[in-house]
Amino acid sequence: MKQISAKKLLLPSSSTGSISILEERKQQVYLKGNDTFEISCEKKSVAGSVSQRACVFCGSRVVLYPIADALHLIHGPIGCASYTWDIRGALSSGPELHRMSFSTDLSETDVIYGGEKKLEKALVELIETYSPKAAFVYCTCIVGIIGDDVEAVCRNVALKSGIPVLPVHSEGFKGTKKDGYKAACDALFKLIDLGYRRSSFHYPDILRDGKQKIPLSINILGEFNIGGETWIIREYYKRMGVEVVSVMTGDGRVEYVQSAHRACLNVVQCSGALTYLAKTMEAAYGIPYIRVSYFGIEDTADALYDVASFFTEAQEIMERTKHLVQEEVEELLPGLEEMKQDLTGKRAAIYVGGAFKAFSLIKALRHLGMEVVLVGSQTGNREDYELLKEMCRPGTVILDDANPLELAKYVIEKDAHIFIGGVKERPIAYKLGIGFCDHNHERKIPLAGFEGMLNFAREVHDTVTSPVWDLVPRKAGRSSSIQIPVKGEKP
Amino acid sequence: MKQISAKKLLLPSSSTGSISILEERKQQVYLKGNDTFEISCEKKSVAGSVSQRACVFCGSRVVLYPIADALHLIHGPIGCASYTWDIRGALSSGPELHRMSFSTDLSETDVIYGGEKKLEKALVELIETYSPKAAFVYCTCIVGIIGDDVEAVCRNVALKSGIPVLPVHSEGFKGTKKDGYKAACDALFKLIDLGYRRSSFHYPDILRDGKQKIPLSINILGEFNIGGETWIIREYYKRMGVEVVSVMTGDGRVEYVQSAHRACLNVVQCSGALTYLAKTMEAAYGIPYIRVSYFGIEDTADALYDVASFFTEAQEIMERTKHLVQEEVEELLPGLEEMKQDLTGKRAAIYVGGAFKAFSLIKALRHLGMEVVLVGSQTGNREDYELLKEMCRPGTVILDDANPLELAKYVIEKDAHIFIGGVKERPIAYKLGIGFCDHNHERKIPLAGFEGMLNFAREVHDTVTSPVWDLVPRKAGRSSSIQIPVKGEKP
Amino acid sequence: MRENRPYTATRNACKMCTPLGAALAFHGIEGTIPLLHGSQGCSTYMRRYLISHFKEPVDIASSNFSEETAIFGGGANLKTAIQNIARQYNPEMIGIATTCLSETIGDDVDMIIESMGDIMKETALVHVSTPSYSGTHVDGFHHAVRAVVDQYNPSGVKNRKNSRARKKINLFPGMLSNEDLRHLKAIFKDINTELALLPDYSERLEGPSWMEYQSIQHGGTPIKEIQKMHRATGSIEFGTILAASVERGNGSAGSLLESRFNIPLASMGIPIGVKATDRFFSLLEKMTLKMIPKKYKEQRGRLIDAYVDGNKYVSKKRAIVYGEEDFVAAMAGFLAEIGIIPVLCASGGKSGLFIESLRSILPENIFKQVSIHQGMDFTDMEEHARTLMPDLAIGNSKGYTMTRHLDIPLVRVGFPIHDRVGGFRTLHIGYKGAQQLFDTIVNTLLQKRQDASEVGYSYM
Amino acid sequence: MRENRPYTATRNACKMCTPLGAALAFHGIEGTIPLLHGSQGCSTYMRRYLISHFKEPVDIASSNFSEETAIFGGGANLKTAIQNIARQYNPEMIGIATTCLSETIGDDVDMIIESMGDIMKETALVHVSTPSYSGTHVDGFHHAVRAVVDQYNPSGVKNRKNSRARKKINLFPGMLSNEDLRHLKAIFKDINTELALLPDYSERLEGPSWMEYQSIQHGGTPIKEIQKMHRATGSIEFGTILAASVERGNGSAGSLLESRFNIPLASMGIPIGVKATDRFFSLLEKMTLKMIPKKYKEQRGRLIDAYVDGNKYVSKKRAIVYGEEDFVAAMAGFLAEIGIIPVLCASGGKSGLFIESLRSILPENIFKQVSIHQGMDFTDMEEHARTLMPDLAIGNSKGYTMTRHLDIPLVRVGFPIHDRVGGFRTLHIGYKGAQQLFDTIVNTLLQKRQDASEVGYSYM
Repeated sequence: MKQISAKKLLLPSSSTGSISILEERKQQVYLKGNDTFEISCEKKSVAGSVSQRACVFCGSRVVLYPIADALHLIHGPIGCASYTWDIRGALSSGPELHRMSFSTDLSETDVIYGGEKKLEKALVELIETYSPKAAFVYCTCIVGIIGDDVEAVCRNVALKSGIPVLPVHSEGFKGTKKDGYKAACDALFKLIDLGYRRSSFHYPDILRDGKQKIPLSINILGEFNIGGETWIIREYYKRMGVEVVSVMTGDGRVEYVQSAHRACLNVVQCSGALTYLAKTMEAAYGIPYIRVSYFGIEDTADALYDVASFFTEAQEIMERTKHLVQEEVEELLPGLEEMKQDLTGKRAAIYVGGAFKAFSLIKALRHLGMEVVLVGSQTGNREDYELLKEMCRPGTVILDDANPLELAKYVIEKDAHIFIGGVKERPIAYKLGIGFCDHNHERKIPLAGFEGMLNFAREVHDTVTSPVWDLVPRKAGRSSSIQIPVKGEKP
Repeated sequence: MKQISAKKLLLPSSSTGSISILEERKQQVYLKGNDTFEISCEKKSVAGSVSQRACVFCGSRVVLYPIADALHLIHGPIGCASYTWDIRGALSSGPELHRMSFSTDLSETDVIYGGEKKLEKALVELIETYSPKAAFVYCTCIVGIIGDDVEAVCRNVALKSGIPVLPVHSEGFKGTKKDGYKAACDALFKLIDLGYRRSSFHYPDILRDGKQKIPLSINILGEFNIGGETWIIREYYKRMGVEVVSVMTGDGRVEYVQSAHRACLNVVQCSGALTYLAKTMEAAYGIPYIRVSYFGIEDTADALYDVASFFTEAQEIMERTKHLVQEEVEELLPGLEEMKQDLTGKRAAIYVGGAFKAFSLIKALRHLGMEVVLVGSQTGNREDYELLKEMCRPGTVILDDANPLELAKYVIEKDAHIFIGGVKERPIAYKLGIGFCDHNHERKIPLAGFEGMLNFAREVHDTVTSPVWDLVPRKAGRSSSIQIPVKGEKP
Repeated sequence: MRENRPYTATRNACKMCTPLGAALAFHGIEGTIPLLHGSQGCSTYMRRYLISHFKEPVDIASSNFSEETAIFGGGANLKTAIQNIARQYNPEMIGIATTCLSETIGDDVDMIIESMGDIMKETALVHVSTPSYSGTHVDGFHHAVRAVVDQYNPSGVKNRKNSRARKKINLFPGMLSNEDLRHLKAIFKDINTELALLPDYSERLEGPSWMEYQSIQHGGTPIKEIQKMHRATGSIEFGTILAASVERGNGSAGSLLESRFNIPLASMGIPIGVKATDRFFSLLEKMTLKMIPKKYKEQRGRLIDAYVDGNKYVSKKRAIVYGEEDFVAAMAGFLAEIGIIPVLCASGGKSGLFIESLRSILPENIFKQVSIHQGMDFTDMEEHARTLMPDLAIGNSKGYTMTRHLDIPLVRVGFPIHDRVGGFRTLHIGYKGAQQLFDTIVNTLLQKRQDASEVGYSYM
Repeated sequence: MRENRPYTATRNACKMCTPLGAALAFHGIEGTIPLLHGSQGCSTYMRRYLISHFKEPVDIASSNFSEETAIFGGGANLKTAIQNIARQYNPEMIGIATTCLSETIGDDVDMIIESMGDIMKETALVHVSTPSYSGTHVDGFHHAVRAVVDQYNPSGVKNRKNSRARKKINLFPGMLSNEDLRHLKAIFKDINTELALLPDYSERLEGPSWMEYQSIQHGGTPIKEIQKMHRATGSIEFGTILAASVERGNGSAGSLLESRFNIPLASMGIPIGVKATDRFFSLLEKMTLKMIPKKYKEQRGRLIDAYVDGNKYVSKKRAIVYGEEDFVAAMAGFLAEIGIIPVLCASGGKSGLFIESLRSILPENIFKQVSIHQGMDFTDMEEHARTLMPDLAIGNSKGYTMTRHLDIPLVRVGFPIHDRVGGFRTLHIGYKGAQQLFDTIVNTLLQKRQDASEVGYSYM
């Protein structure tokens, strides 16, 4: 058994003192208040590390996944499709084509002789069967090697089928998950621009000129309708009097994506993923964008106020917004207050995909009286880490692209009560007898908006106050010996 | 381990040769073709035997159970109510009050000071809550001893509540299950006679004179709607053009029971249970009765023809009946024929409550190509056994009120493939590795009528052809040693 | 006592009558036939009830009262019955339990038995008084166990305990499942300690198929083991209510051995869950001075890891728990340990000790959220449960109707299980039992969520 | 071959890719870290997939290909990766599995490894070729096992078998559950015979909670045991398809030991059900000359009695069975034994040996009622199942969507179980495994009937 003693892990004055951190990783760990040098993020993961990061394909897949009336065909051997089948809680109010896992399932012969024909045949058959409104073809590692001309196949099938067929250049090795976001944004932009150029799109109940702006309208970018979050947020904007043209890509539909160019403002939620698209749309159609978060009370309120402020031409929007926020917060507070009683002073560790999410989590946890003792992200940039540094109290550990060893080392050291991260972090937290909250895309419960905050608080509360932690060896102070006195025992 | 060797059990020329049969029981076993003396039935079970018979209470309970809008209150300690809660598959098309288990749950104090007050209070409360159309109060053993005046309490509550409240004199020790049937018939007759004397009953869609006969009408007696059998049979009569006034007691309602005196004919199905009521009604209202069985093709057809023949005034009934029987049988035969392939020559053992049911079973099994090697009943009379004797081939064992030892002895000896009996016989059959078919009232599948025959055949077929019998020690020829050769095993 | 039963009548009872428990206990003794002194129906009904749970032959004889018997006394019938059973089964023991009928007419069963002393040389006759109007099946069970221990360990017998002897433990488990009993035997085998487990119906009521008919099935506690109980190192008795009842002066098998022979008695709740099982093993360590085998430590380790992995699926969930008082108390303790609130703890039993037992088992913050009802029937329970927003129910099959009305899932445990197979094989106790209970409860909740979801993800 | 897939694309695959199987197998070896030579996503996805089943940390390292790596070859990355793993984990072995990417660009992994021989003194490097476009996770699993056995038992090594030595058996179980593996170890312990079980992830992927972080969890087949495999009395390999594949000239760990060291190899299907388990015990008796302990005979007796008790609930019921080919074949054999017709046997695997395997396992009258499909995905399966009137489905969690559409219950067995807890604890094999499967299947059918009934009796 390889064990790293918790005591040995006690941080020296510099967080890099422990032998267990790879030399190359030293600059990706920062201990607020102790270290003076800067965190080194946006590096590729080190070969041989067991990173929590995924690949380019993963990035593209998560962004485009919720478009429910599109066909998503993964071009490659079966693995990439198998491991991503129906794993995300992105809900649809209508079609559910996104929940199917389609793959060209390349075999040895295909690899030798090329997969273009198989791809074309697969596409044609699937489009015929499922009548999607568009098709995305995800290129996986091997496609980049065997050199299939996916662009050509897509063009071909688009001509035949009359629907947009868009290649997504998501070969796993061609960068990081962020590059996958970019590839997805490219595909999305192509789709939007097709709509823009065609101008034949009929937006329901509004002027028929396809290129004309829709007044008081926005797109929501980087919101994936996990557990119905899109619906919650849409409802807020509706109550404010703001028209949501398109959500990318929560409860997404090709038709609405294609009309995104008609919105007045892009509201970008997921820090890493969709900013690139917002910038592209700004350049192409002059649509400005703002970055927001819908997680936590403050951030949600800010997100709504920011949008309201944008529409200076309609003062009533701000009035409605104020009313909405007040109403929602009042409903929320008693419940939160009750849970805060149990949670005050409890310690949390955060490790999430994007740094922006980390900001919101820190604020939300503080709202519950909790202390953040560790925070890290897979894809934060320098700017993000600067902000994190500012937000955190001295003694907080800040990590970029951490591996399980590091995560475990610091959560033990910081004696966290709960770990907030993605599904891959769960077993680490649990093995160490620490509560866990999934703040990633596989959860099924909405955590966005005001009601999401209540769900989040409830989940944190449920797990932090569970009695099972009393039994874990780390807490019970014994490995597996049994020394509980016998109650009611006679002589 | 007490084991009685199967070989030792091989019958000598007289079936009473085996030591395992209690001296007192000798005359209740008969081996067709070997013995010359008569079977001695209708005896009380011997003290110390583990009889399959139940008590007076049980007899009353099964007869009255299906009256779904009546309150059934069991007056006694909790056991009698606990063990009879919702155990019978008697369906109701409406109210389901019969499925509740009500008990006065007598305690020590009640036994000492008498249970009358508790009974009255319980009755009043329950009638108030559930608004039953009548109430039956079942007297259990202890009531007979402590001397509660149940009649008086019932009279009292009936006056207060305005509904018939009928004591059922079913003290367990006061006879056999048959006496329980009689007690139930007494209660039923009281109910009918109340209706007759009140004459205020409004029969739907027919003349309002409560005493007038309803033309071309019958009562069905001794049909308990197990798995919906009443509905099957009712449908037949409807197609024949015969009006069913009351079924006693399948899918029973107090209102219909009370109008039973207006029927032209009583059709009695369960041999033991309801004949007494039919005779009583004949004496009181001059309603003739016939005995029928709805089990098996021949008996069902006969039952319908017998009723049709009764109504000589309406020749069209017979025509319709012939048509019905032909239609049903034609639909049935192909399915039966298919199963007969597998069942021909297979051996069956029968042990049921009433002998009449045994007759039907013998015929039905023969229809499937099967051989009956044992037949017995709990409550058959001399006449019944005479008939059984006639029906059976030489070598068939005929038993009255058998105990598990006897049943086991003979089914092993006769190497039966299937045992048909009640739930208490099941484990005996199963322990010996013999298939089993529940032909008692706890089953949930209708076995009556033509479609019931198909269900019966299917159930017999399913179990007789199950592969598990190959594995039982008695068949595999070894107790529990493992000697199956390894297939595909190398060197 | 939080008990406000509005009804005089019992509506769908959550209990059975006293002789049933005695008949079951007698089935756990080798070569024993239970005989009910009363009407034929009692034995037929109870056989049927037990058969539906165990799916095994259950022979219970009856003295078959007739009207004349009731008038002139049951002595003659009882004698005939005993003789007939002896002739037909040749049992080592006949366990005679009285019914309400024979109790009420006042048969002096002990005298009748005594009068048969001469003719019944090979068959012991043990009598237990079980009037069904007094107590429940649980009382019948414990009383029968005590009666047997009493008879085979009379005051006069010499207590040949010697220091050289191997450690030997008497264990009175109460009404556990066959698998529970097997698990207990396996534990003692693993710690290489002799065990007298009484009763033990695990083999008799779950045996293999037969080559030939067996009038009395294999298995059960051997009578010679019962006869040696007064020479044991110590006794263990499961059941907090039983223990409290003993403290109030009611006897139990263990307390009888303690008072008569000074055999130390340790009482504890049924070991359901980690903490209760820890207590059991700790007790075993003390009594036997043997270490807990690695196997059980590993089971414990995996179990706690499973608790952690599943903590969120159960935390703050609300359960109805019902059945025998001791079973409910132990189960409630387990639920509290995994984070489920046993919002309603109900039993048809009426020991008067239920609330105190639960108070001693549950942490204060849980205890105050629990509605506790003794002497409750299923109809009351259902009505009460409607106000409690339960997520699931945990108990025997008899709660099915209630849970169907409440539209919540039922986790079937305890006795009786009449609508599923293998209920008698359910393991409740020990780390492994807790593991299975935990997995079943979590998966039941997951299934409910998954099936109720419009989407129905195949990933959690 | 009954295979008429109308679709070029695979729609909801019933298989995983090759390296996943290798990574799982490597987890069953003590002190081993799997390393995927390819993109970072592969290892992350597979870890996630395995974690969702085992609810345990699953570390799989990656050589993290970049665009440059793909162009200039992965040698440098692989070396760095190996060195980093060695430094961070100090493993006894690194199990290197190639992905489609590194396979396609043609990295000569063996050469790269060889070139590291000098610097990797304490860590063994084992390479298995697992291009994901060839075969399924099952192939990856078997290939990894073979590669490990191959490397640790080279041709030159001396076969020091001597007659005095204790009997020792190599057992290659294939992809079984943790509980299955524990059961196998318990059986060998009970017959007091040494066992080399490869792989054995039962402890590593189901361990207790930790006091401190463990970079490599406890457990797994010790490498020194693997090194001694060529001195065993014999080998057993589970899997009829695996055996048939060996017969066709494909190697397996067992066949390698047989041809290289003349260790007798016995192949048989996974021992699911009475008959298959009988075969296994009979084989053990022959190989070890030891008697089967009473415990197992008792389990067998109870099991058959349970089959009898439940025969009517399962007879002629119609089941869809899917998953790995060998698993489906064994499960179909079990179903046929209890009277259920496996109307559809489907697998994403495509060995070409599936039909023959099923023909050898199933009785003719059952075989002719079975629709058998290799290379099938869940969408085809669902469409096909609609015509077959199934009563239930038996397989991993991935069939949930299908069974939801078909409105039939799913009995979750095999791998992966992503929507329930404790799937890795399911016991499939042996008499006890069959008992649990049988009870679960019967109760699933009973629940379906009871819940669907308008009446919902609480008695069967």
